[in-house]
Amino acid sequence: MTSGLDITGLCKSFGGIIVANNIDFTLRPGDRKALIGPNGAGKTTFANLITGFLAPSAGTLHLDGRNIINLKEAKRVKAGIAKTFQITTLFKRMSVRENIRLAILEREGKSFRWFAKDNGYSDIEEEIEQLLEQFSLQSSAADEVHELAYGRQRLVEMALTLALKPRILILDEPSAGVPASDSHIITDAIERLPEDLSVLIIEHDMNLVFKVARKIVVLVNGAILTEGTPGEIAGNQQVRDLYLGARHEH
Amino acid sequence: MDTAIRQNRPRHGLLTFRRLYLDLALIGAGIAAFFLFPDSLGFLTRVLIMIIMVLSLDLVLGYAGIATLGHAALFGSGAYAAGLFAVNFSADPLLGLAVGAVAGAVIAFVSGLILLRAQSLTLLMLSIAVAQILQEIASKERAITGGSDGLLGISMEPIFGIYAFDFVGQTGYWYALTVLTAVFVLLKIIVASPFGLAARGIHESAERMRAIGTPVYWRLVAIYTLAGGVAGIGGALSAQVTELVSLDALGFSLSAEALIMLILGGLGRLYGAIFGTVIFMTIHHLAASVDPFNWLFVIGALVLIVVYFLPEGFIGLPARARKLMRWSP
Amino acid sequence: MKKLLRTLAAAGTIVLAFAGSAAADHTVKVGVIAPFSGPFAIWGKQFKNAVEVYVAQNGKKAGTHTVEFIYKDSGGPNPSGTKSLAQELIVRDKVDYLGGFVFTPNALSVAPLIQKAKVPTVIFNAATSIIVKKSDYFVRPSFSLWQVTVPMAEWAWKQGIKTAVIAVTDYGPGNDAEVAFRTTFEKLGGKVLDAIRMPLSTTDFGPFMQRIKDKNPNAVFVFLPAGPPSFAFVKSYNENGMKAQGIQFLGTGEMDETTLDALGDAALGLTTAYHYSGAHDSDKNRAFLKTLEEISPGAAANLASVGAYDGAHVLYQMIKAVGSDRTKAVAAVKGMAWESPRGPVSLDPDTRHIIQNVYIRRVAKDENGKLINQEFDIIRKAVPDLGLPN
Amino acid sequence: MPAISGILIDGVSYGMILFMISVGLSVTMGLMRIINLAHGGFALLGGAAAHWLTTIAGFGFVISTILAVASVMIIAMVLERSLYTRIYRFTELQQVLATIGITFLMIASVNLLLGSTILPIRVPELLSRPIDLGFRTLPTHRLMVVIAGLLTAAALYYLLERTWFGVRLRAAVDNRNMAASLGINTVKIYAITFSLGAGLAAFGGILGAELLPIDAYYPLRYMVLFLVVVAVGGMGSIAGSFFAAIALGIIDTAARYIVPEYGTIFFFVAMMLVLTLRPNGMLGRT
Repeated sequence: MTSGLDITGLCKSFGGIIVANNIDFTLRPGDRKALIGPNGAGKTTFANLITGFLAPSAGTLHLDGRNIINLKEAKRVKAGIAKTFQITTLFKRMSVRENIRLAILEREGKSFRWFAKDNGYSDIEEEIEQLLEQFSLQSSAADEVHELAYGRQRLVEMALTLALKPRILILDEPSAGVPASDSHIITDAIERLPEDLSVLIIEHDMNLVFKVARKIVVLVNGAILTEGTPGEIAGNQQVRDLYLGARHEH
Repeated sequence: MDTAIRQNRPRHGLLTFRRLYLDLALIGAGIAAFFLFPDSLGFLTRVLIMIIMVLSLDLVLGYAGIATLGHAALFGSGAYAAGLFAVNFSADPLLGLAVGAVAGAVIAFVSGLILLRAQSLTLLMLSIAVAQILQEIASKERAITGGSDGLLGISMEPIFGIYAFDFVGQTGYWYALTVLTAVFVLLKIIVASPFGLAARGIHESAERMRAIGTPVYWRLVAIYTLAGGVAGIGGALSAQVTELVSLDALGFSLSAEALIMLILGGLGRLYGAIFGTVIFMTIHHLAASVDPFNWLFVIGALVLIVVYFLPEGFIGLPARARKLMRWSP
Repeated sequence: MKKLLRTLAAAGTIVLAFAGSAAADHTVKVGVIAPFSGPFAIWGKQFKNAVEVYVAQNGKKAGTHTVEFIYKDSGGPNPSGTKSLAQELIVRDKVDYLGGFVFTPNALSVAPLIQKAKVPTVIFNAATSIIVKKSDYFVRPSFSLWQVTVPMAEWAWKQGIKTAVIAVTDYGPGNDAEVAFRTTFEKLGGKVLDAIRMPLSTTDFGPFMQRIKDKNPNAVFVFLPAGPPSFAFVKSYNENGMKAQGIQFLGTGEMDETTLDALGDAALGLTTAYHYSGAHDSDKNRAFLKTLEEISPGAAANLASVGAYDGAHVLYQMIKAVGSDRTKAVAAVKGMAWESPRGPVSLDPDTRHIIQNVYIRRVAKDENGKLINQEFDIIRKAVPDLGLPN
Repeated sequence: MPAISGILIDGVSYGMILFMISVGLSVTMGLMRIINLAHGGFALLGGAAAHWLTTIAGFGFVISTILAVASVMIIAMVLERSLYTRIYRFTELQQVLATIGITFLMIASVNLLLGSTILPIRVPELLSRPIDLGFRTLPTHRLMVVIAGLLTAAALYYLLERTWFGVRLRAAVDNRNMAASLGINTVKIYAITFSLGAGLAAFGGILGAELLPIDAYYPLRYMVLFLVVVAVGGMGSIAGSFFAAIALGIIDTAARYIVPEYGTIFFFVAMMLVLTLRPNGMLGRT
C-alpha cells in the first residue's frame, strides 16, 4: 500500500467541453508540488475534483490506497483532504478565533454537541492559540474576519484549513489578491507548514512557486503537459512559450 | 439567504456579565408583568406563547439562515398533537407539552428532508406548501380534528395535579412563563454550544462548512428538527391554554406574522425575537382597540419605519442611539 | 367531579366579589367580540350598527340599568385571541355579559370560560349547531345551518324538484349544509345526483359548473361563505348558462345584502331560504331600516344586523330582569317571545336557541331598482334548531 | 371525452389570468432581484380604481381599464423612485418586510376609501353572456381573457425580443453591472420595467376580477398563488411564467374536475414536485 494521493485517468467534461483530460497524478507525504498553467487550463477544476466538489466523468482516486471516488466533499475532508479557496471563503462575521474553533471542533467530531460551551474545551483553545501564533494572528484573534486586511484573511484561510490537520493540503492561489509587499507573509507561512504534509499549490505568482515548490506540474487544456523540478521547468522552452504567451493576455 | 444580516456577537467576555443581567431583567419583567397587568393575563400569555414560536424561528432563520414562511406547520402540528393527546389519552399538561414537542420535531424532520435542499424563493414556496397541505389535511379530517369548527373537548388537568387552570388566566400565565424561561435558557445554551456555532457557520458560508467536513444538509435538518420541537411546544401551550385548536394554528398568516415579528426585533440573537414579539403584539393590541378598522396603517407604517431606519431591527436601537450621541456635539 | 366543584367554587368566590360591588342601579357592561379588521371587518361594522340602532330606539337604559357596550376586534377565525379578549373583558373591564361571535371556533373557545365565570353570552351569528350545547350560558338568537337548510330542501321538493346536485364549500359549515340538505331531500324521495365539495380557496368555479351541467339536475343546492366565493360562484352560474338550461339555484345565505349589489343583474331570480331578508315586509323592519339609515347612511341590513339587533334585545331583557345578577339571566329569557325585524321569534327554553320563521326569497328589484331578497313564501313557522337532536 | 376539453378551456383561461398578474412579478424579481410581496397590491389598486370608475364615476369598461392601468403605472413609478430604490439594496428578508409593509398600507388605504367588501367591476352586458361553441358553452368573458392573455404574451415577446428596450432590459437582467458599464441607463430601465410590471398586474387584476374577485385583502389572499407561478416558472423568465401559469391553471382545474375534495392538496403537491426536481423552476436560470 502506498501512502498519499494516487490519481489515474481522471476525466471531466461539461457538456462537450473537456476540462480534465486523462490526468495521472500522485502526491506523497512531504511533497511540495505546484500546479501551474495558463488561465482556463483547468487548475481549479482539478482541485475541485480532488476535494469532491465536482464528480469526475472517469478515472480513479485513491488516498493511502483507499478508493475515495464515491466519497462526498465533507467525507473527503474527514479522510484528510483539505483546501483553501481561491477567493477567501470564511465566516466573515465571526472572529478569527471562532473561525478556527469551528474547524477544530469539526475535526474532533465535537461540532454536534448541544450542551457544551463552544469555547469550553481547553485543549482546543490551546491549539487555537498555537495556530494563531504560527500564522502571527494573535493580535487579530478577537476581530471579525471581514475587518481584517486581505492578506491577513488569506492567513486565516490557511490557518483554518490547517486546523483540520489534513494529510493532503491544496492551496488554491494562496497569494491571490495579496499585495506584493505582503506576499512574503504567505511564503513564510507555507514554508513553516509541517514537514510530512503533502501540499499542492495552485498559483499564478511564479516567484512564490519557485520559492516553495519542489516539483512543478504544468497543466494545459485539462491535460498534464509536463512535470519536473523548478529547474527543469524553468529550462523547458515549451513551458516558457506557453506560459509567457498566456501571461501576455493579461 | 443573505449573509449580510449582522451577527454582532460580543467580541469577548466583555459583555457576558451585562448579558446575564439582561437575561435576569427579562425574566424579572415577565414576573413583574403579572402584577402590573393582572387583568390582561390572557393577552400576555398569548405574547409568551408567540415568543416561543418566534424564538424557534430565530433559531432556524437568524442562526442557520433558513428562510421559511411555513413555520406554522410546526407550531400547528404541536398544537393539534397536544390537543388530540389531551382529548384521547391524558390531560396532563406536561405530558402534552412533550407530545407537542415530539410532533413538531417529527414534522420538521420529515418536511426538512425536502425543504432544506432548496434555497431562497424555492425554499420559501416549499415551506408555504408544507403548511398549506397540513392545514388542508386538518380541515379534511373533520372526524379527528374538528375541521374548521376547531378541535373541541380539551380540558387540562391541573399542573402537577395541583395548579388548576383558572379563567382569569393566572395559572396559564405562570405556566407559559415557566415554559418560555426553560425554552429560552435551553436555547441560550444551545446557541453557545459547538452545535450553535456550526449553525452560524452554515449561515455565514455553507461552502466553507462543507470544506471543513461538515455534513451541511444533515446539520440543517438537525437544527430544523430542534426548532420544530420548540415550535411544537409553543403550539402545545397554545392548545392547552385556549383549550381549543383551530385551523389558524397552521395558517399562512401565523407564519407571516412570526416572520415579521422576528425581522422587526432583529435576527440571530434571541433577544430580537422577544422584543419583536412584545412590541409588535402590544402595538397591534393597542392599535386594534383604538381603531380596528384602520390599525393596518399603523402596522404598515411601523414595519416600513423599522426597515428603513433600523435595518437591524429593534435590537439595533441601542447601538444606533449610541452612534447618534457620539455624533452630537 | 371533585375537581370541577373545586374550580366552580373558586370561580364562584370571584363572581360573588363582582356581584357584591354591583349596586341596584348601575352601569352594566356588555363586551362584544367580532371581527372589526381584516377581510371579515364588515361583520363587526354590521353588528355595531345594529346594536346602535337598538340603543337609539330603546334608550341606553334597560330597566333601571344603564347599558354600556364595549367592542373588541377578534379578526378572523382566531380562538386563542378571542379567548384572551373575553378574559380581558371579564377580568379587566368587568363586563357582565358577552355578545357577538361570527365564527364557530371563536365562539367555542369562550365556552369553558363563560361556564366557569358564569357570564351569559349572546351569539349574534356563529351557526354551528353544537355551540349552544357547550355552555349553559350561551343564548343564540341568530340561526343554525340546519334551521335554514332543511326548509330549503322541503320547499324544493314541494315545487316538484326531483333531482339535485349539491355543491358546497369544503369546510365545517359546508359539510353540515350538505348533510342537512341530503338527509331531508332524500327522505322526501328526492334524488341527489352528485355532491361536490369545493376547496375553500376556490374562486374559479368554471370546472364545477361543467360537472353540474353534465348531470342535468332540476336544481343545484349550494353553500358558500359570503364574499369572494359566493360572488364568483354566482357569476360563474350565470355565465355558464345554467339558468338557461333550467337548473334552479337553491341556497341559503349566499345572497347577502352587503354583497348583493356587487352581483348585479346576475343574481336576479336566484332562490334562497333564510331567516331574514333586509326587505322583510313589516313595520318593525321598516322602523329598523329607518334608524339604520340615520345612523349609517347607505348601510344594508343583513343577517348580521338582525342577529345583533335581536342579540341586543335579548341582552336588554336579561339586564332589565336581573341586572348584574347574571347567574339568573339566562333563565330570565328562556321561552321569551318577541317581534323581531325578521318576524315573530322566540327562544327555545330547552336549547336557548331561537325559534323563527324561514322565508323563501328570490332576488328582485325594488321600486328604486335596488336588488333585494323578495320573500314570497314562508316555509314553516317556528322552526327549532333541527341540527340538535343528532 | 368532453371533460378534457373542459379542463383545457377552463384551465387555460384561468392560467392566462395567473400569467398576466404574475409575469410582472417574475420580471421584477428576476431583474431587480427583489422579493416584491407588494405586487398583488398593484393588481388590487388597479381593480379598486376600475371598480370606482365603472360603478361610481360611471365610465365605460374599456376607458376605465385604460385609466386604471395608467394610474397604477404612475403610482408604481412614484413608488419605485421613492421607496424601491432603497429596497433594491436591502437583504432579502428586509425586502420581504418592506414590501409587506407597503402591501399593508395599500390594503389599509383601499379599506378606508372603499370598505372591506367585494369591489365589483361592471363589465359590458355582452361579456357576461355565454357563447355557444358547439360542443359546450363558454362565458364570453373567458374568451376575452384568453385573447387578452395571448395578446399580452405576444406583445411582451415582441417588446423583449425585437425592440431597443428589450435588448437593454435583457442585458440588465443578465448582468446589471455589465449593462451599466456598457452605458445602459439601468436606473431608467428599472423604473420603466417596474411600472410596466405593475401595469400588467393591474390589467390582469381587472380582467381577472370575475375569477379572482377584488377586495381590500386581495394582495394577501392571492400572494402565495402569484409567487407559486413565479417560483415554478423560474424567476425572470417570461416564457417560464407563461408555461407555469398555464400548467398550474390546467392542473388546478383538472384537480377540481376530478378530485375536487383534494383540490388544494393536489395543487401544492404538484408544486412541491416541480420545485424539488427543478429548484430554479421550469425555465429558471441555474
